[in-house]
Amino acid sequence: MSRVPGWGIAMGMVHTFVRMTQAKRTIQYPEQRQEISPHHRGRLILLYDEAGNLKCETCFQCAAACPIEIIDMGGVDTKNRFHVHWGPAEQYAERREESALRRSGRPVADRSFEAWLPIDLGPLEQILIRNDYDPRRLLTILEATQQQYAYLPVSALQHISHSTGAWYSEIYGIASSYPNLIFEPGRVSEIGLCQCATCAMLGSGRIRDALVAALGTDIGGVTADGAVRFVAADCGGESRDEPLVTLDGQAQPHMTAEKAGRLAQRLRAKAAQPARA
Amino acid sequence: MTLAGKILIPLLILVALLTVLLLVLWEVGVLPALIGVVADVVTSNIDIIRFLLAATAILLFTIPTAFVIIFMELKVIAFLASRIGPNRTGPWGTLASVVAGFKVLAKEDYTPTGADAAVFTIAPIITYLASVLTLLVIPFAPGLVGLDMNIGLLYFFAVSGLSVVGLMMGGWSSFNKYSLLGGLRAAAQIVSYELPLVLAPVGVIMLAGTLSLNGIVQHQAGWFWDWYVFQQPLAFVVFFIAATAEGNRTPFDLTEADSEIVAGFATEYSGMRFGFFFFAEYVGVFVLSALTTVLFFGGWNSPIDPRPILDFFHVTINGAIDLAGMGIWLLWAVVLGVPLVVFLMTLVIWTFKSGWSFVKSLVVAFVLFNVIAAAVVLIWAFVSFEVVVGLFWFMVKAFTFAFVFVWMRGTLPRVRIDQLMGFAWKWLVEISLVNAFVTAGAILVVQQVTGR
Amino acid sequence: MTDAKTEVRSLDDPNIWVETPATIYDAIPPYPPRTEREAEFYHLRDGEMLLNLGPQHPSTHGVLRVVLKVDGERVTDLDPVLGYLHRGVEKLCEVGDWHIAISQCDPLEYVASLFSEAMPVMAAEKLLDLEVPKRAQYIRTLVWELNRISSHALFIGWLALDLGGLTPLLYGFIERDEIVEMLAALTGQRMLFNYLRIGGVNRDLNHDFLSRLGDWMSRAAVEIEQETRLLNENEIFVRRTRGMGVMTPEMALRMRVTGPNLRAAGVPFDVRRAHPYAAYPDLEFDIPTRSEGDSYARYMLRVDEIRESIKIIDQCLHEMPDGPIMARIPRLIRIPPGRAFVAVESPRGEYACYAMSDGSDQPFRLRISDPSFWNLQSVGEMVPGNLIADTMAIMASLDPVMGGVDK
Amino acid sequence: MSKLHDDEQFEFEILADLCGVDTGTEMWAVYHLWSPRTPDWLRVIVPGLKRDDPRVPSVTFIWKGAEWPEREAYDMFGIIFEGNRDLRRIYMPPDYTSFPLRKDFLLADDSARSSGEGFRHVEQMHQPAENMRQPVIRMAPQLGDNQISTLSQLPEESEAPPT
Repeated sequence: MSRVPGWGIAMGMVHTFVRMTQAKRTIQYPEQRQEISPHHRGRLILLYDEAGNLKCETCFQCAAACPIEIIDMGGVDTKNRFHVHWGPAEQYAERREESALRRSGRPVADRSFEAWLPIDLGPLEQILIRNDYDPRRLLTILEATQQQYAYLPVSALQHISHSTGAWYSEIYGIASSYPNLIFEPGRVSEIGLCQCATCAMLGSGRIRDALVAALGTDIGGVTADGAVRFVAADCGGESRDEPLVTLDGQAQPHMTAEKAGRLAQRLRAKAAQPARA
Repeated sequence: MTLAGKILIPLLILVALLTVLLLVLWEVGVLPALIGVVADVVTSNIDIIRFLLAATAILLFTIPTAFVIIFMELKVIAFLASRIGPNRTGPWGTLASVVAGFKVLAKEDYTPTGADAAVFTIAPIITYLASVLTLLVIPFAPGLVGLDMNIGLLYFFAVSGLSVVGLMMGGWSSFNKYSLLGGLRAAAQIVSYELPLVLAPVGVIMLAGTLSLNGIVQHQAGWFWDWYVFQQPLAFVVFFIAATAEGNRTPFDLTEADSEIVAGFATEYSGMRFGFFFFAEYVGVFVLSALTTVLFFGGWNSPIDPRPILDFFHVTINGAIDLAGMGIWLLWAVVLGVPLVVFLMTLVIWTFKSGWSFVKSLVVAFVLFNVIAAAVVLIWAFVSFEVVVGLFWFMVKAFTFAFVFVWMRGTLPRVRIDQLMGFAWKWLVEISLVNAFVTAGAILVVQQVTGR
Repeated sequence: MTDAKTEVRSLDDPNIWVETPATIYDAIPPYPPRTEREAEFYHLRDGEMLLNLGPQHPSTHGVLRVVLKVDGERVTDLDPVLGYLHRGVEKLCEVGDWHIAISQCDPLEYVASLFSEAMPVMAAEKLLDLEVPKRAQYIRTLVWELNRISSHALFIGWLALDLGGLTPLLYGFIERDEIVEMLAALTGQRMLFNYLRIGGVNRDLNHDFLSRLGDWMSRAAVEIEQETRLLNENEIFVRRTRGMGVMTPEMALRMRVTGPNLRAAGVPFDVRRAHPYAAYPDLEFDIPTRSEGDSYARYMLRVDEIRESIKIIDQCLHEMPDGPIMARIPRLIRIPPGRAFVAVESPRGEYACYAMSDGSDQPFRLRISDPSFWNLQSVGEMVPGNLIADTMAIMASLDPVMGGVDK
Repeated sequence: MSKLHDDEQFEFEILADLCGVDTGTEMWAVYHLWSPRTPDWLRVIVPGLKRDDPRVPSVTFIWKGAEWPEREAYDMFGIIFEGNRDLRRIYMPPDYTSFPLRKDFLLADDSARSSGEGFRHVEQMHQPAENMRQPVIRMAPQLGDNQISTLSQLPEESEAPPT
C-alpha cells in the first residue's frame, strides 16, 4: 500500500492464485473419513471393559452433571422387570439432597416415591364391585376413588387397570384430563369466574371483589396457603341469567357475592384440616 | 396403455396421413408452386430473416455459456479458497450449474403481497434481454457475427444501458426496503460507470476509424503487438474497471451486497424470475469479457500471424476435401473400415489387458476410436477453416477475462457506495477524457509525420 | 407518534397482524413507547425510514435485531433489540448444582467456550479457596490460548466476509479446524469443551493432542502471516476499515468497552496483567496496544494477539510441570457460604462472574458479565452518521457473540 | 460513586460489573470497580432495597456503558434505576409482567424449592387475550339410582334449597 496504490490488491490476488495451485483442504467425505481422535466424547455410549461386564457402577455422576438432566438409569432385575432407579429433575432434585445419606445404606424415606407406596385397596374393591369392573365406566370409578382416597394413588390406578383390563396409560389419560382428579395429596381446588361483557352486567364484578377479599389474590393468583387458585373462566358468551362461576371446572348454579365468599372460606377451611383416609 | 403409447400412436397415424397428403400434392403440382412462393418471399427480405435467425441463435447460445461460466465461478472460487468445489453432479461436477438451472426452474416464484405484480414480473425479463441482445453485435469469428452493424459499439452501449431499467424496476416493485436500496444503488452505480465505459473505447474508435466491432477486430490483425491494448493501455485499465462495475461484479457488487442489503434488488425474487437475474449477471460477465477481447485484445486474431512462416516453408494448406468425389469409397469406409479398425483395437487392448473380458475391451476400443476420430476432425477443421481458428482464439481470450472477473470476486472485499461514486466521478471520467485527447493528438501527429 | 395505537395490545395477540394486511409493515411496535428514548427513536422526521436489520440478517453474528433509523443510506440512529437467544442461564444455574453450572456456561461464548466455562469453575475455587495443582494451571493456560487463537482466526474471517471478501473466512476456518481438532483430542469435544472441573482439569495431556500441537506449532507462525497478508495491505479493506467507529480512550472507558477493542483505543488494560490468574504471573508476554481506536486498529491488534498467544503456548509447553491435574475434593461439594468475583481475559474482553453461595450445593446467584454484552453497547455510540455498509464493518470489528450477549 | 470514579487517589475508572441480587428478603445492587493502573478492585453493595419497589440512583451519567446492565437488572429483578434514560426490558418481551430472576419466580422443575405442585408461580397472570377460549368441562352423564355426587358439589351446598 505504501508503494503503488494497486500493490496491496495485486499481492492479495497473487496470494490467492498461489493458494489455488496448492493442495486443497477438503476431503471427500464418504470415501475419505476424518480421523476422529479416540478421546472424542461425542458419542454417548455405555462402555464395556475387556471382560465384557459393564463399566458403570451407577454412581449417578453423569446424571448429576447433566445440565438438561435427561440421563436416567434403569435395569432389569432377575425376574425380568424393568426398574427406573432415577427419574427426571423432580425426583432428582429431592434425592440429591440425601444422595450421600442414601448411599450410606441407611433406609431413607423418599418423598417422591410416596406415589408408589402400597395403599389399602379394600374400599377400592367395593367401588369396582359396584361398577362390576366395567372399563366403560372408568370416570365414575375414578371419581369414587378420588372421593375415597382424596387423590388417585398410583397403586389404586394400577389395581383398576389390572382388574378392569383397561390400559394404565388410558386410565392415566382420562384422569389427567379432568381438573378435579388429582394425583398427589393436598390438592389445589380452582375457582373460575367469567368476566365477559354479559357476565359483568349480571354482577360478576361484585362476585370478583368478594372472592378477592376472601382468597386474598386476584385472578390468576393462588391463596397464601396454596389451597385455592383463582382463575378466569369463559362462558363463551352464550346468553345466561347469572354470571358463570366454576369450581374445579364445574359450573356453580345461583351464585351471588356472599355465597361465593362463603364458598371460598369453606374451601380454604377444608384444605386446612387433613384429608380423609 | 402407457403414457408414451398414448402420445406415439396418434402421432404415427398423423405422420402417415401427412406423407400421403404431401405425395398427392407433389403429384398434382401444387406443392412446387407453394415452395416457389415461399422461396421468393425469403429472398426478398433476407436480412430480416437473418436478424431473426441471429437473435434466436444468440438466445440459444447464451444459456450454455451462462452454465459454463457459473460452473467456472463455482470451481474457481472454491480453488481460490483451497477447496475442491462441486465434483459430484455429472462428470467432475460439470452438471452443477445445469442442475442449478433446473432447480431454479422448479422452484415456485411467488409475488410478495405488497408488490405491484406487472412491474415485478417484467423486471427480470428486461435485465436478461438487455444483457443477451448485446451479443448480437460481437464478432465471434471472421464470418460468425450476429448482425454486422456499422454502429455496433453504439448499439452495444445503448442496449446494455437498458439493464439498469430492469434492476430499478425489480428493486422498486418488490415492496421491500432492502430491494429498494439495492435498486437505487444499482441505478447510481451503473449510470455513473456508463460514462467511463463509453469514454474509454473512444481512443480505440479513433484508431480503428469505424464503430463496427468487426472493423475494429480486422484493424487489429497480425501479431499480438498490433492489438490495441498495447497502443491504449490506460484506456484498457479504465475500461476494465468500468466493466466490473457495469456487471455488478466484486469489488463493486453493491447492488446485491449480501452482507449489507441481503440480496439487493433480488431479495424478493425466487424461482425462474430469480433465474433470469442470475443468468443476466453471468451472461453480463461473458459479454463484458467478450467486449474487452474485441476492443483491446484483437477479437478472433491469433497472437502469431501464421502466413509469413507458411510462406517461408512454401506450404499452402487447402484442406477442402470434396466428399462427393469419393463416391462409393466413402460408403465402403464407413460400412467396413470403421468396424475393422475398432476390431483391431479391441484385439490389441484385449491382449494387453488380460484381466478384461472381450466385451469390455471392445467398448474401451470403441470409445478410444471415437476420441481419436473427433481429434482428427477437429485438427482438420482448425487447419482448413478460418472460422474455427477465429472462434478458438476468441473463446480462449474471452474465458481468460471471465476467469479474471471470477478471480477478483474470490479475493477482493467490497467497496463502499460513496467510495465507488467518488472513484467513478473523480478519477475514471477524467482519465478517459485525457486518454481520448492524447490519442487524438497522437493520431494527428502521426498523420503529419507519415503524411498518410 | 404518527399512528400510535392507544390501547395496550400484546405482541402475541393473533389478530394484530390480520387487521393491517395492506398497510405497510413498519418497525414501529404496536404498544406505546415506554421510555423517552424509545419515543424519541420511533419518532420519524421527514426523509427518514426505519430499517430492520432483522434477526435473520446474514451479517449479524448470531441472532441480533438492530432497528436502524436510516436517512437514504446514512444511519441517523439505531436501537439494538436483544433477547432472541436468551435462555435464562443464570436461572438455570441456580436450579442445577455447580457441576451443571459448568456445562450451562459452555454455550455462552460458544466460539471460545473454555473462557465462559472457566467462570463457575474459578468462582467455586475462589469460594472454596482451593489450591489448584500447578500442572492444571498450565494446562488451562495452554488450552485458553489455543482457544483464543481459534476465536481470533474466525474473527478475521467474519470481518472480511462482512466487507465482501469470501476467501479469508475459509482460510480462517482451515486454521480453526486444525486447532479444534487438536482440542477434541484433548478435551473430547470440538466446540463446547466442558473440560475444566472445579479444582483442576478433566483429562491429562495425551500423545494424540501433543503430536497434533507440535505439528501445528511448527507451521503456525507462517500460516498466520499468510492469512493476514491477504488483508493487511489490501487497499479496499483498509479504506473500508480505516477511520470506522473511532474511539478515544476516555470514550472507550466511559462506554465500558473491554478487551482488544479497549486496547485498540489506547488503554493498555488486560486482565491477564492487571489481575493475574492461573499460570499467567510467571509467563512473560507483552500486551499489544494501538492508539487509533478504529476498526483497522482492532483488526491489527487481534492479529498481534495471535502472535502473542503462540509465544505463550510455547512457554507453557516448555515449563509444563508434572503432578496431579485435579485437587482432592469430595464428589458432592457444598460450597461454604460467601461471595466471589472472578474475571478472565477472553478473546472479546474481560469475562467476569460474581458468584454467591448459601451453603447448599446449588449456587445462590451466578451473575455472568459477558464482554460482547458490554462491547455491543458502543455500537449505539459509534454507528450514527455512517452508512449502512459501515454498520457492518463496525459491528464485525467489535466481534460480538450473541450467545454471551443474550445469556 | 462519582467520587470513586473521579478521585485520583482511587482512580476506579473501569466498572467491571453491575448486577442485581435478590436475597429472598431484600434486593441488592452490586457494583464492581477496577482501576486500569493499580491491580486493586472494589465491590460496592447497595443493600436494603425493598422487594416491592427497589429504587437505586443510576450510574449512567458516569459510565454510559452501564445503561444495558441496568436495563438487564430491571428486566430480571425489577430494580428501577432513576436517571437511566432508557430503562426498559432488554431480554423479555415488552408485555412480560413478572421478573424472572427473583427468588419467588420458580421454574417448573425447580422442585427443590417449589411447594411440590410444580406450577409456574407468576405474580400476575398475563392478560389473557379476549379470544383465548378456556375449556368448559361437560358434566359426566348422571347414572340412575347409584348417582355419586362429585366432589365439586359440596354436601352443605346441595342441602340448602336453591334460592
